Amino acid sequence: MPRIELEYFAQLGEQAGRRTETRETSVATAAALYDELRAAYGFVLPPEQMRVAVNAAFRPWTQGLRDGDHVVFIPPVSGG
Amino acid sequence: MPRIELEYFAQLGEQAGRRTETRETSVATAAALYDELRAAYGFVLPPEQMRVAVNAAFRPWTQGLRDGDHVVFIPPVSGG
Amino acid sequence: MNRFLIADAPVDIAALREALLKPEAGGFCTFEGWVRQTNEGRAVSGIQYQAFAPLASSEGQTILDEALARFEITATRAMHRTGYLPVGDIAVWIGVAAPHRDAAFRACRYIIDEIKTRVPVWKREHYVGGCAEWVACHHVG
Amino acid sequence: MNRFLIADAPVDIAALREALLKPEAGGFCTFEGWVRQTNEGRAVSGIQYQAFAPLASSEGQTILDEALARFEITATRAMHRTGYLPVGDIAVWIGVAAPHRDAAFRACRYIIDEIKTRVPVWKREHYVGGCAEWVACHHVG
Repeated sequence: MPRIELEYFAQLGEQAGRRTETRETSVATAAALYDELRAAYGFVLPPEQMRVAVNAAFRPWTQGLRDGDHVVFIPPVSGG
Repeated sequence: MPRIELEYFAQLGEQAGRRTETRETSVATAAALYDELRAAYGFVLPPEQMRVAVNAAFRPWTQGLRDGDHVVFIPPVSGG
Repeated sequence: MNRFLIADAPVDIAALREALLKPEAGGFCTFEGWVRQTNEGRAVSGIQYQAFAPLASSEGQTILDEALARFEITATRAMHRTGYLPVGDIAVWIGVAAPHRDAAFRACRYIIDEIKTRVPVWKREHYVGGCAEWVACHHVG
Repeated sequence: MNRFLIADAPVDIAALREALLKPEAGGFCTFEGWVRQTNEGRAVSGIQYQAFAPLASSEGQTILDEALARFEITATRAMHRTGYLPVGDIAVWIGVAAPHRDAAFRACRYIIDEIKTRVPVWKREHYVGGCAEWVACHHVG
């Protein structure tokens, strides 16, 4: 199975109880991966309030995932 | 006759050929004083493009003048 | 050189400003975001900023490039801090130099507004008394 | 203490900024006017600023007071130079601290716009090649 590098920020890091993770998964898209993680960690935020980055670039939720991809789900930002 | 302390700025200083002047005059108002100075020095600017300050405060053109008053005619400003 | 800096320690603001001094610029506008002592009525002791640094830097750079394309400006730089900042510290700095002031103001405002909605930085407010929480106050499009 | 300074020598801008650091302020906007190397296509070597200092200072102070009354800001200061300034020097500096950025930007813009129309300061541009002339570019109401 493909191995995905995950990094969690802000409340996602608290809810997952970790900042990084290497996860083996058979899901095909970023959207499906987030669904899998919501089931695993109980993430509160719905995907329509978030964005997704693959290999440090914003991508659509339909983005396919490959072995070794680095994926970050982006909660609403609050910098500035 | 009342003696008025005059101070000239920007192009008025150039046209008058001096920066300050003590002038004896019998004119009753700031407006009349400016007319007198225009006749003396050929000031180009019409009063409607200017303001007048008496004793370092903006005043109306109808302001009366007293002995010892300090008068400045204010050309269009260009600071900032 | 990336003109949008993600910094985990205090930055020399004077050096950022120096880099924007161009003889063709007549107006210079800056915005600084400071850690405030209260937020929505609660006493704040400090704020922890977390950034997804590579994307924050590239998205910030994209925002600066957009400002250069949209407004008649000469140069712009920006900086966002990460880590724990006490009240009064500079969390964000933006500088814009332009031939005329209107473009400098408008571009500076554009950049901070876009940073607040698009750059992946999150703040966790620490309150006087000990508790802390992640803030989710900006809308993400 | 007058918060609008007419200065015949360079001013420590960092000290002006320090005076505005208030823990209740979260946004800080500055505007600086620099001597530009060209104006309307002519190469400028420097600008001489002349002020009617007592009125410039009091009118500047009035403008700052208006900004404090009109906008939700915490504190503001400003400085205008007099004398001969070479290209790149700071002619005017304005700083505004506010709880939120919108008021900081709007007040800063208000202050520079009012300075340019109301404060008795005049500039004489010196051009490369030797000639110089008084500029009468702002309308006076």
